Amino acid sequence: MTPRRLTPVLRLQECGIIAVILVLGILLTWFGGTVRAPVFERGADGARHRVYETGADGARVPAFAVRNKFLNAQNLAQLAKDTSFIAIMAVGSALVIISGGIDLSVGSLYALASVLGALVLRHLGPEGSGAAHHGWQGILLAAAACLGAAAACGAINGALIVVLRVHPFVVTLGSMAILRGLAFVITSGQSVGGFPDGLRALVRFQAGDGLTVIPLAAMVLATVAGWIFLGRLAAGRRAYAVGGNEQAARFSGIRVARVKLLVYTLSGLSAGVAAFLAIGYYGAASSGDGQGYELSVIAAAVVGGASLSGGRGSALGVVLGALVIQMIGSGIVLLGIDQNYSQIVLGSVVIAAVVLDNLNTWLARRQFLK
Amino acid sequence: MTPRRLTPVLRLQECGIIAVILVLGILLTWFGGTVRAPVFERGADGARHRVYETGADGARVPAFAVRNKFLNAQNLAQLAKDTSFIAIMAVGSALVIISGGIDLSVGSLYALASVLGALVLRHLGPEGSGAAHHGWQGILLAAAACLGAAAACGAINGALIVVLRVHPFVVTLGSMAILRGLAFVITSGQSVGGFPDGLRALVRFQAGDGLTVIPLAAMVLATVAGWIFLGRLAAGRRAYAVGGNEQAARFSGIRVARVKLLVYTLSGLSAGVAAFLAIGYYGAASSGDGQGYELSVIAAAVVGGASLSGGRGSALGVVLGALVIQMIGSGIVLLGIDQNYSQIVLGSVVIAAVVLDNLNTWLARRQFLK
Amino acid sequence: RTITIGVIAKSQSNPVFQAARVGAEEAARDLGARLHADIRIDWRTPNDEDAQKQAQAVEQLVLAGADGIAVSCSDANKLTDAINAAVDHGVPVATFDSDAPASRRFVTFGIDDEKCGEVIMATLVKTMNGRGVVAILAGSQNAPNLQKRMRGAVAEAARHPGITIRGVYYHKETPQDAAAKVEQVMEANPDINGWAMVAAACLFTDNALPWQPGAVKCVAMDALPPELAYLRSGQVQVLYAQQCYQWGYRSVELLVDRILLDRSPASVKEVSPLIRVDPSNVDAFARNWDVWLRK
Amino acid sequence: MTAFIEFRSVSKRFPGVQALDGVGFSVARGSCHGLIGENGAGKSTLGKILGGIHGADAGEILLEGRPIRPQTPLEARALGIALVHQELSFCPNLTVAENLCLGDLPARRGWLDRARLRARARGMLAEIGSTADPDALVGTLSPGREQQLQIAAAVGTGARVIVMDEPTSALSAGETREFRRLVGDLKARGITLIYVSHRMDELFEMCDAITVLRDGRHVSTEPIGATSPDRVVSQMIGRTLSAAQSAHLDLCPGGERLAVAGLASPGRFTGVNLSVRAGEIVGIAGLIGAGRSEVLQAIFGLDPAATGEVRVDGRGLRLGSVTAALRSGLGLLPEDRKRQGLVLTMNVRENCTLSALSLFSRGGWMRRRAERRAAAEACELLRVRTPSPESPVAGLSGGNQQKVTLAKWLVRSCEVLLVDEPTRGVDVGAKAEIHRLLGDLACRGKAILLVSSELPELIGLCGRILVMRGGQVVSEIGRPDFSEDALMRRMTGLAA
Ligand SMILES: Nc1ncnc2c1ncn2[C@@H]1O[C@H](COP(=O)(O)OP(=O)(O)OP(=O)(O)O)[C@@H](O)[C@H]1O
Ligand SMILES: Nc1ncnc2c1ncn2[C@@H]1O[C@H](COP(=O)(O)OP(=O)(O)OP(=O)(O)O)[C@@H](O)[C@H]1O
Ligand SMILES: [Mg+2]
Ligand SMILES: [Mg+2]
Repeated sequence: MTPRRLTPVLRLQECGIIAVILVLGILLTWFGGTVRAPVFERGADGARHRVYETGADGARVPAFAVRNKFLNAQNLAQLAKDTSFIAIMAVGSALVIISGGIDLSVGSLYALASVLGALVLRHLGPEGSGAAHHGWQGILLAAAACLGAAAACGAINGALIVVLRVHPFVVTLGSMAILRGLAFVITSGQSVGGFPDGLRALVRFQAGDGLTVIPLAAMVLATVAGWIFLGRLAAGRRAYAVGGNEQAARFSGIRVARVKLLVYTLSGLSAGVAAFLAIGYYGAASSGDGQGYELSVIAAAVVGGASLSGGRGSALGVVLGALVIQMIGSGIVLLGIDQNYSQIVLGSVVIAAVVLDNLNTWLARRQFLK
Repeated sequence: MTPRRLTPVLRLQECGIIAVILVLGILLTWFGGTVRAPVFERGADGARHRVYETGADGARVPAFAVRNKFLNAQNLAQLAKDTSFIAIMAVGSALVIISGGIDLSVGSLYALASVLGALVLRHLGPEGSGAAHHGWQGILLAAAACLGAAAACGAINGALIVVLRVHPFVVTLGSMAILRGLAFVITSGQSVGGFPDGLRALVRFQAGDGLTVIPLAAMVLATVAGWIFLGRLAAGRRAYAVGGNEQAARFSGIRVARVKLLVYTLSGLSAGVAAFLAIGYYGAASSGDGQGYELSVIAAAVVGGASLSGGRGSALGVVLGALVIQMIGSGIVLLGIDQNYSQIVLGSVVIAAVVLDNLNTWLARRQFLK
Repeated sequence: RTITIGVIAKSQSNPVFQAARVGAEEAARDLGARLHADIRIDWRTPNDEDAQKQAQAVEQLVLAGADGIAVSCSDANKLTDAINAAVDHGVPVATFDSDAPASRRFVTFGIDDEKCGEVIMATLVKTMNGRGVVAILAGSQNAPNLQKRMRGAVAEAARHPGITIRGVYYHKETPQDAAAKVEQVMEANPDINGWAMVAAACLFTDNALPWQPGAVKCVAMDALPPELAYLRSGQVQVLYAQQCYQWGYRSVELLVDRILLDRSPASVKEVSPLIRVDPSNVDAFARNWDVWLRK
Repeated sequence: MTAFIEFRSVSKRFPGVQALDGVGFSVARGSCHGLIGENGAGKSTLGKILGGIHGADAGEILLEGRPIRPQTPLEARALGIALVHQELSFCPNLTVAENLCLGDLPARRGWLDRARLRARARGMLAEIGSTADPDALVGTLSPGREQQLQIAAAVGTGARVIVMDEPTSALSAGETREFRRLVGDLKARGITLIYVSHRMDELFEMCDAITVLRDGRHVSTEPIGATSPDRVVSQMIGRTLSAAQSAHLDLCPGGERLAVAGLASPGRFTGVNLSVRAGEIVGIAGLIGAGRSEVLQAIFGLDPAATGEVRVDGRGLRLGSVTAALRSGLGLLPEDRKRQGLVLTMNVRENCTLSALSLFSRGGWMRRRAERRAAAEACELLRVRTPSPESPVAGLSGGNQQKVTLAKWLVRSCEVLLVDEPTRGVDVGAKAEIHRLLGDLACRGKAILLVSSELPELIGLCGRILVMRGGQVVSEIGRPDFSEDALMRRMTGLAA
């Protein structure tokens, strides 16, 4: 009897945000209208060529296909890709939020990790002095630098919070400035590029027409990892307990300090993963990266149903929250709304999405009561 | 017996942050060193002139005075002035934090209020069409526009939080974007200046040598007002109650919605006051103003001892918190620390200040126990 | 026929790009009338500088069927791949203001930021007769173009033995924070008698500079309307204006030439010179803004 | 007697449960009307509906013949209805005086009148005979004190009707006596009381009539003279309870399992020596603030300032570490379920297994089936009334929440249990159940240290009782010398 009861409740939890996504999707498909897009084909050499057709007057004119602006494979693929960086960070941040903390340093941490990874990659790149070490080892080394530094910074955040007994808002506000400052000092404020081609080719690899699989796969992996952590591992349960009632957790013998250390480390790590993907995709890093991401990430978590007072939230919800925010951003572009109004629209829709989500849960609950 | 008990506890509460300020002040005085500054005097016409003296060789050379970089009237006055804008906003924000909420929109609200006030002032200024209405009425009108709009935006924040039952983080994150977007649309992103001279003369009025009294007075007033509100008015007690245990407050018959509405309105109003002073002082406003102030303001509140979980904090503490942050910023300039490291230093000192504050409270407590 | 040109500037919060937007829209109107085409400008500027958002905008524009793209690169490295991908899709790309030299954009129109820093410092040194203590106001630490200008300025100062650099000062990029920073620096270092402002946000306020006219020399970037008042008051000696209106106008012109007329520019690099504005030409220059910021 | 308050087929539904189902009875003016029923029978819900916290789904309430429908606590207060909450709810950051007057702060044009505030609070405290300092922060008070304040706050509003929802659950015997006097006073003043309690003796001493609820339905309302405790119990739970003495008292205790020597914590308690042997239940009695809870917490490693020696099964225990305590086989059932016992954002199952996560995980992965089974078994054993183990624990009635906190320690089989007020807010049936369970545990050779404010509970279960006063163990009484009077004398300091 219990499992059957469990499923609808779980489904309920994220169905609000899914409804929001569906509503947004329908609106965008409807109002986005269509576009004439040029048609390409992949030649024998693997390069893309435009397709030409013979026009009414016999001339050879480039072929166009009419398709819905929102609802087409490429656009959706791009949406997914653009979402992935924030979504991955949001999963990590959600762990922190669920355990009752907050991590304002993710944006800066992302910048520092990017920059460190980029320095290694440049060293290995065509103009670097380590070009000989090219290949897999090089990329792994860069990944290790990037993720290792990120996890270490996260762990330091956690340690400071635990040892100094200072509110996480303060500690991560401080480390937000410190880490960005470090990124700046390391790079002297210059963009670091010139990577070996291997990584870029890998991260930008497209299956089919425009579907960048790697960031997408990473996002799915992060979601699954977050879901397993929160739902299947004892450690996740401890995080919920600490967020729900820290004192009760302590009375139950949970080592609160250890839990905190873990979630901040994971939050750092997730920012590192996002950073590594992003430098792979965009091919460069600078100390200005990720500015303001902390708020986007927290917004994603909150829109996705994580409670800032701790103890509530899910990995899937948070990723969907990131998707909602990205959809709003690209919806503004799609609908041709004047950029001047973009912030007004974004702000309004974020509030509306959360309200809709709440409304939905409330309705579902009433339904459940009947 | 009871009042006696209360007083040392109250004193204890802010003595941590006062200790931090003293430590910072001593460090800056010691390490800041001295500087040769040119000497001015005020002529009969009220303008400032350099003082000349006769050198060893009989030539007329400009006079210099050697003074401590940090510990001199002008520098302290300037520090106070620079602190005042953030401090005034922080008092308002502290009310929100004490009542268990958070206001991320203060920076944007500040920008919108600035811009609205500036538009009125430009209209009344030398190049505006309403230059005839010059004088007090004009300034009052601008102040009304600025403060009125700010309070109204704050009230809307509060109303949304109360009516939609959405976490204040989300609502104010949304309104943070909306309000800045509005400010941008209103000004098309351009700076608005060209005010009548009256206001500037008033706000920039200097008593003595370099002591801008108006922002300072406003800061003192805001502190006193906050202190009265929190400590002496029933409304303040209610704010503490709502922040301490919202449900208990509701069960005891406190109209929680009304309290929230009030604190967000006051937070908006305080941002409006800061905005009006700032446009008076700097003589222009743009939609980019106040970017990132939300974090500075919250940092000031937290450094000043307000608890982000609600129910704890004081107006004086918060203003002192703002002072600490400003001291760190100007300390970096004073000590001639390489600006590349400024963020690192700022971040570290913010954390250190909070730790020191906690340590002090802890020590005081132990003392108290003995 | 209808053509859409995507224009991506660095940030909405920087007022110079609003002039670029007016320029682009006016170019679209002028050229549309001349060439009997319906030219649309699709303005896709991130709110704050973010090269990744710009790269995403390029990708989105390609998907949305834009016929050409003009972009001012916040980070050249990050946009290179996106620009190349757009070109692969048959969408010509022009860069303005900040170039991505390694990409396959067909033209770039703009200043050289490093050069710009040098010019500012050189002018400042000249007005100071080659002797004195200078400070550099450099805006946000993390804006790559400002970093380049700052480096140019530092390098130029190093060539003048009579000049000492007291420091390079960063601040939060709001006019008021910038103005407060200048005050603080002057308070802590009263010996400074020259300012090179490679980012001059502080001059967007009316009373930023805590010195008597002439007591301190100042040369600053940009010549937006609020800044001009300082030239008139004598607190600033020279301003260097970027052709921000032209960034938009000329980029669109080059793109339309390419798309409709299949004409390529003579050279990939088209330099937009800095305009020197000083008290002698300030009034003439001020009139430009009536056109450049027309709403 | 005329019906002063009349409930007419009041119904209320929560997700998954029908909390009240057509309840109807009437209460006479100036009477003390007892309300009893199993945990989750709907007593608190009825009180909350009257107090304006919940709205009824159906039915109506008449006050002096006029239908009332309070929507907020404020409206209820305007009607002269006050509520003493079962769950302690105060603002921990405010002082006692402020909390007492929170709904109606004495102010002149918005300016707080501190002198009047303090005076009024003193008056309210004096009325219930409490010695609490009006300027103390509520957050630093023990649950017992807080409960006194709850009573003071409700009485102080000058209400005509006071609903008292288990007002004595956190009070110790001494304070309870004081409280009975208060109830008499209130009745004399013509105030109508609706009194919810699980303590049968209290009900029969103070009430004029008793209403029994079962499963949200009204079973009976009878004047006190027409009923008896046994009758009420059988109406409540559908059977009679046999008061069997626990078997463990007949067995001979085994070797020493818990030994505490010279345990002290600055400012809290000093020089605590005690030992508990296998199969023994040792009680600690004391008044509010005697330091009983703090001793248990210190043994369990929750007090970093504690010094002294604690041995479990002969092995020394590192103080200040909960992990070490858990490893050595200790378990602590805390007194304040809301703050220390439960994670209210979690469901029943998750709460049940919280202190035994390592038992239900292998290599960090939760063994979900084992977990579900264990939680279901524990709920079954303790008769936790919940729609399912997957329901949020926040929606359970107070007594059922208490059972969940106990289930937590059943699921993790501890060798030495420190039990602090295990039956606070638990109904008679379940209380007997818990007593039997503690007895069984003792029979199986566990050692139990029991803190309780209910003297009958201590007397019924313990082999020895220690009495604490002012942070010190002042005396120890053996089973032959047990009597409530002897204990009370020692607790209050009338005898050594
Ligand atoms: N807020 C709520 N949400 C969901 N269910 C609730 C809520 N409050 C009470 N219930 C349910 O309603 C039923 C009656 O609860 P109530 O608190 O009235 O019981 P009670 O008689 O006071 O029990 P106890 O003696 O344990 O305090 C219980 O099954 C409980 O789980
Ligand atoms: N968190 C706390 N901070 C400060 N003082 C506290 C705290 N908790 C309890 N005290 C005080 O310590 C003393 C001992 O409290 P404790 O809870 O141990 O008593 P108790 O005998 O268990 O009483 P009760 O029956 O009320 O639980 C009391 O005076 C109480 O006010
Ligand atoms: Mg109850
Ligand atoms: Mg106790």
